[in-house]
Amino acid sequence: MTTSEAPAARQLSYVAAVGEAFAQLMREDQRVFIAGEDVSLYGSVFGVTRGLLAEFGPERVLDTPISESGIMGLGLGAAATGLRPIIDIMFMDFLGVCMDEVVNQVAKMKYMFGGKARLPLTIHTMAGAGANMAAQHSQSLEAWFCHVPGLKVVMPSGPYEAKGLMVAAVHDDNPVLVINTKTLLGMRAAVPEELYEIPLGQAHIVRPGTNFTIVAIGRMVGESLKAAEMLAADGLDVEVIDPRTLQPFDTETVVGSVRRTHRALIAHEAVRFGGIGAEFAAQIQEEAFDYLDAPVGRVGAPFSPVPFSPVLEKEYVPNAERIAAEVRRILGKQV
Amino acid sequence: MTTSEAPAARQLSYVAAVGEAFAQLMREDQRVFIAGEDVSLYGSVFGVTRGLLAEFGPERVLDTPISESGIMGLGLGAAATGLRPIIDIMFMDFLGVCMDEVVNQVAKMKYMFGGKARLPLTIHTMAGAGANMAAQHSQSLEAWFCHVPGLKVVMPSGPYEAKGLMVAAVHDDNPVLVINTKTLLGMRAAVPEELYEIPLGQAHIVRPGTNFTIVAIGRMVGESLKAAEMLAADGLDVEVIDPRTLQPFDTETVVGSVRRTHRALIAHEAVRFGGIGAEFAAQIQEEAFDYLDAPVGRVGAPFSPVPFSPVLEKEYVPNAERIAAEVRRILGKQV
Amino acid sequence: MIFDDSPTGGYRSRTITSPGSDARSGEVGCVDINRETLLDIHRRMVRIRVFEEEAGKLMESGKIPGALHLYVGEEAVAAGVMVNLSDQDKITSTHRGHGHLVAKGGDLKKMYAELFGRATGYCKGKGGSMHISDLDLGMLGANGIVGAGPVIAIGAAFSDKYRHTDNVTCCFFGDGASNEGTFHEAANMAALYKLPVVFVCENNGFGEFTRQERHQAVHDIADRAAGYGMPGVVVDGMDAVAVYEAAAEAIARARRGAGPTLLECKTYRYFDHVGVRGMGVVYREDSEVLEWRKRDPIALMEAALAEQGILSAEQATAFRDSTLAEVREAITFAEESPFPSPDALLEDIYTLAGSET
Amino acid sequence: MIFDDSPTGGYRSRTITSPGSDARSGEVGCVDINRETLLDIHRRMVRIRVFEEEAGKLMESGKIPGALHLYVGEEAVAAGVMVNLSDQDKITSTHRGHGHLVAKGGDLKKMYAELFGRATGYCKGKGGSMHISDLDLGMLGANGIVGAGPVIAIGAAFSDKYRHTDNVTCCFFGDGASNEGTFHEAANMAALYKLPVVFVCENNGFGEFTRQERHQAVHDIADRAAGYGMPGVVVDGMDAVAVYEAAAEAIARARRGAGPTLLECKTYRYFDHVGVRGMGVVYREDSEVLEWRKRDPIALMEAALAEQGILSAEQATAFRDSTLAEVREAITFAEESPFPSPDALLEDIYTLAGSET
Ligand SMILES: Cc1ncc(C[n+]2csc(CCOP(=O)(O)OP(=O)(O)O)c2C)c(N)n1
Ligand SMILES: Cc1ncc(C[n+]2csc(CCOP(=O)(O)OP(=O)(O)O)c2C)c(N)n1
Ligand SMILES: [Mg+2]
Ligand SMILES: [Mg+2]
Repeated sequence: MTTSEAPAARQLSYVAAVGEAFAQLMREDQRVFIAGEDVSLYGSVFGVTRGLLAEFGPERVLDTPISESGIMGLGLGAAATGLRPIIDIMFMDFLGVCMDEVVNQVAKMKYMFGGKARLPLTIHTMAGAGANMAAQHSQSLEAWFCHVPGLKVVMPSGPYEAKGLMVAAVHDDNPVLVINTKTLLGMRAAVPEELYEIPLGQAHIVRPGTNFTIVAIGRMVGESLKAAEMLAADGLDVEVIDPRTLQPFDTETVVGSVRRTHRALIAHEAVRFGGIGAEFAAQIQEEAFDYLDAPVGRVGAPFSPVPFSPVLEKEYVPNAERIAAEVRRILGKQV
Repeated sequence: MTTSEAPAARQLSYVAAVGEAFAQLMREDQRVFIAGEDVSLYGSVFGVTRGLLAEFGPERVLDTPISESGIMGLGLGAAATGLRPIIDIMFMDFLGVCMDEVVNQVAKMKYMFGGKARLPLTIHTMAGAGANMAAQHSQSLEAWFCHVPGLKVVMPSGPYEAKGLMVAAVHDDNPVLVINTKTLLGMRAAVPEELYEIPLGQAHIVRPGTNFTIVAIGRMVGESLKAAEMLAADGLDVEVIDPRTLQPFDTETVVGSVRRTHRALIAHEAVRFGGIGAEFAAQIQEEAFDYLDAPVGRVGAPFSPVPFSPVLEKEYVPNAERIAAEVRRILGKQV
Repeated sequence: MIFDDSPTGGYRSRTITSPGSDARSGEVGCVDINRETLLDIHRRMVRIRVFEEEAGKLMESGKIPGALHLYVGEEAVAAGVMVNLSDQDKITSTHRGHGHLVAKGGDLKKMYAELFGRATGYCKGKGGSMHISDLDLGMLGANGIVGAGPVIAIGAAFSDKYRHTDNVTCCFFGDGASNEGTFHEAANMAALYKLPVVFVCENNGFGEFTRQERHQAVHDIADRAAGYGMPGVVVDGMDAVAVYEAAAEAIARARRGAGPTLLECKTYRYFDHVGVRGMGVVYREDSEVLEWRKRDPIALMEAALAEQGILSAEQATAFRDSTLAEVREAITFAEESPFPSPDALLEDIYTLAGSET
Repeated sequence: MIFDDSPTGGYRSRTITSPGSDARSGEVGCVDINRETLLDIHRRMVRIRVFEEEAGKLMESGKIPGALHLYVGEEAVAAGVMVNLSDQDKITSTHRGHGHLVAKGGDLKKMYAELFGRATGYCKGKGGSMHISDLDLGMLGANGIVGAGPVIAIGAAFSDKYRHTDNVTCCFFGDGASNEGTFHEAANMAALYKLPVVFVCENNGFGEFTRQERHQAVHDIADRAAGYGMPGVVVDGMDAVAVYEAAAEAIARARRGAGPTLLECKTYRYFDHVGVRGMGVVYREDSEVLEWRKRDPIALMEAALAEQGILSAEQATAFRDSTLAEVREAITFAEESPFPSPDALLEDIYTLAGSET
């Protein structure tokens, strides 16, 4: 997909875009319901479900006990029997509490049953550091789920993607994990009023360029665009690609780009070691080895839990400066 | 580390080597105890704790309810207060049931407490496919845990490694996940009778070679040695490296090898997409880009849950033939 | 001590009412049982017994790959509960799931083909014994993860409540599984939302090789019901009629929207945790096994049916023989069925847009 | 409805005995309380109150980064329990953990420094409010994961039992946390192994913004105790003396090896789930807050102490003032403390061989 999909004029915040997607999807299909902690009366701690209770009532907007395994199991059982649940797990860190349900049950049921089950289950959660929430409320764990056959994983980079990918996820007949980013919720952008899908599995070239390819996900897309501007000053024309869907990954678009630019870097918020950037980098060098003028670089968080102190967290979270510096390092290094 | 560490003469099975490590560690230190499902009276379903109850009694060899979160929490609380627990989680697949304890509690407690906690906790589990146990009893999920700061991860490739790495894990003052492989339990090899450590974080060059580097973990080490023999017939001199410890990873030994051989491949049983091989490959091309004559290859399981039917499982599990074929493909492909 | 009040004396179905629950007491005289129902229960038990005994032999002889957890000895539970259900009612099962699917009306051919890992099996050979399932019959799968069922069951029950049907979901789980956190979360949510669920605890006295008294400090798992605000019932799991009556009441309660029940059935596993060997094991006395076998659920039922002139010994034997023939036929079908083709490995992972499944 | 038998009438400590438990009834006359203990409880409550009110202001004014879950209104629980403990006894805490650490004897300077993210804080600024801890005092950490505490608590208790000490572990958790599977697993294991644990449920009527009746179908969480084979006790969590007496009994029981107790304290959170705002919120009536504030635990205690001539109103005010001074001093210490140096980011992840920590 290219920049050709011109977004509409109306500006909307990321949080409102997610909420609008939920509301339109629930209007469209009676089988869609949402369940999670404080999603009903309170409208979720992040505000993504605000207003849904008033329009759809408590049967379709379900407050749950603090029982993540129970919530995820409820979603699976409901999906396997004909409903289209949206299960909200407040913070991505809490997926550890219901990991078995997500990985051993939701992801594998269809296959274990020889294909019989149809599981239109959407799991919505919130990732990311930078909000002074420390080690258990700030993680980006997308790499775990991309390693699990049976799941699809999307990670929106802005309001337009947040709505379009959520719609595609809920319309999909498979389990889809939608990872939103808490520090992007206030971001505003043009978002079409109507219901629209951003197709799963298609990367988006956010900024075309000729000298270098940056593959960035989630909040790092915006940081990479900033980095591209900085580098433009050095006369470097950087292409920025947002895969949008991490599983399945659009290898073709990314490799095609690197074959043109001959250099690449992956940027994500997650810990660098074992992050999804490793898979992207491995694939790029496998598919474009003869085109590469330099090693594929990776920018991610250092190997540490997320610290609380603002001073340390600032040091922890990747940003435009670090991305630009890594691009320069790679170029300097190249033979 | 090199092959210079000549193993002793006595032959022992993998399962007996693990059991001997447990017994010697418990004799050595009163603070060491083992807890898990059916580890006591029954000696564990895999036989790794057989005989421990008779020698050490039920206080130190603890049968638990089927409550993995409870078992892992018990280990953490005991480790944080001065004991040195060995927590047995029967199948690696079940780590999903206590993922929060492992990832958000065990791995992060020391850091969240500003370094104050000392957590000598060993988590022992059994991974791997090939035993007709289907999707929920056959997974290799090491990549998840290598992505988590605060954990160390080891994966023995044979009886000698199984004992030496277990001893090092229990002696270590940090949480260490020891991933044994169920299909290796019957394997026999020379194992010293005395208590010995294999230092964590040091890779082992199992077979020195000059034309190609295969980095293999767990059961794939043996398969890679077989592949090396096949390839020797083609006049190819393949080096096989067993990292032994996956986290921390011995980049130096691996990169040093690739700088000599100019070609590399990673082999593991886990699903290829997002497997630890991606991280190894990414690091190799970052550190040895100018030395590489071909892209770094990866052999792993295809992107599917583990199937039950022997016919399908045979198709699923990587082996020597597939490793050798990939090496040939890479060589053919090279410029 | 397991024999303190072992079923050898026989339990009277006992209801542990909980604050606020509207459960009626254990007297179930209200439920009337016609002879057809009794015969139906008997047939389901015999089908399970024969299916499992033959499967066990095939596993021990190495013809069936992998491990089988056999249901022999516990037939009264699956049969007594399932005879109350329609194909629209759902069940969640366990690693010991053959009996549940047979009792729910599963196709023996497809079941055996699955155990053999053949393309004609319920799961095209991809699941095997531990994942055998039939969504058309509302059987949401055997499961390799202990404690996985309860949370899936509340989802299925929620689904029926959401669509205003009067279907129920019966969740089978073991005494060992009752210690997994998932049971707790599911029980609380089911009671909170008054979901149409019956939690059927198959208390066979052991979690793998660990005796109940060594995995929990309570004797009656039904005592846990009060903590969730649902009734708990203890019933003799070797007495199929007692199970039927208690299940009928709990299921009726669920259907009328009055919420879940925890039904504990005291039963016993004749064979080993895996496979057929049952005697001479380290974790229990042979005498205990023999004690329990004295109250074999099928023998008890056949004695009662003969006494009431509903089924003669000859008729019983005849039915067993015809069942054996049916099972042998299923085995032949399975053995003659093709293995899946290797490229099937990468099929059935995702539902493709516009596809039927 | 929360007012059905709201604490405004005051609870009589009530024991729900469970089959096989040796718990004595709720009459706690046996426990004698000297004036020093009463004053100690009062001091701990006031220290918590003042610490939290000041911390709340600093958060609202943006001086403290991140989110604070304040303990105001629940002081009687932490103080009433903690006065029974030594530094060798352990506690596990929650996301609402300041009160627990203050009551356990935490250093206010290190606490504030941690809230401010400074290098001088308890966790060198790496943990913040949600991970504040002091292992030397046996405080095993506030925790950002609801329900994380119970399973850690049984490990600490196992450790003391393993080493044959008579130390106990008190596990604090909320009404919302009582629905996490971890509570179930920990309760079962504690009762099974007769571990020296007291599960202290701080039932403040809400899990975040969800009222108890909307997250569980039972009114008394203590009713869950019987299902594990341990006694369950309900006590008025606004009455520090009642909490003290009930906790003393449960702790004595744990120390003598008789096993765990589930102690439910009915209390109330004055402020919002996060921060200081308590009135005008969507999920509860202001009148309810005012109702509870009428039985403020500190006011109740001070009235009783004055009546018994143990502490005059003047003395009470004087202590509050001196505490405020101490807190202000701690705040100053924190604000003047340095932030950690950026390279500290990669320290304290692993214990290095031969290192002290
Ligand atoms: C989460 C998990 N833990 C452990 C196991 C291993 N396991 C399989 S069956 C079993 C015993 C289950 O006991 P129970 O629930 O009583 O069922 P039963 O086998 O007696 O029918 C165990 C521990 C598992 N499959 N899943
Ligand atoms: C596993 C997990 N789920 C959800 C949350 C979000 N959360 C933080 S506090 C809280 C409410 C806890 O309620 P309760 O246990 O009653 O404690 P209280 O806040 O009332 O003191 C929730 C849902 C969390 N931190 N961890
Ligand atoms: Mg059992
Ligand atoms: Mg609460």
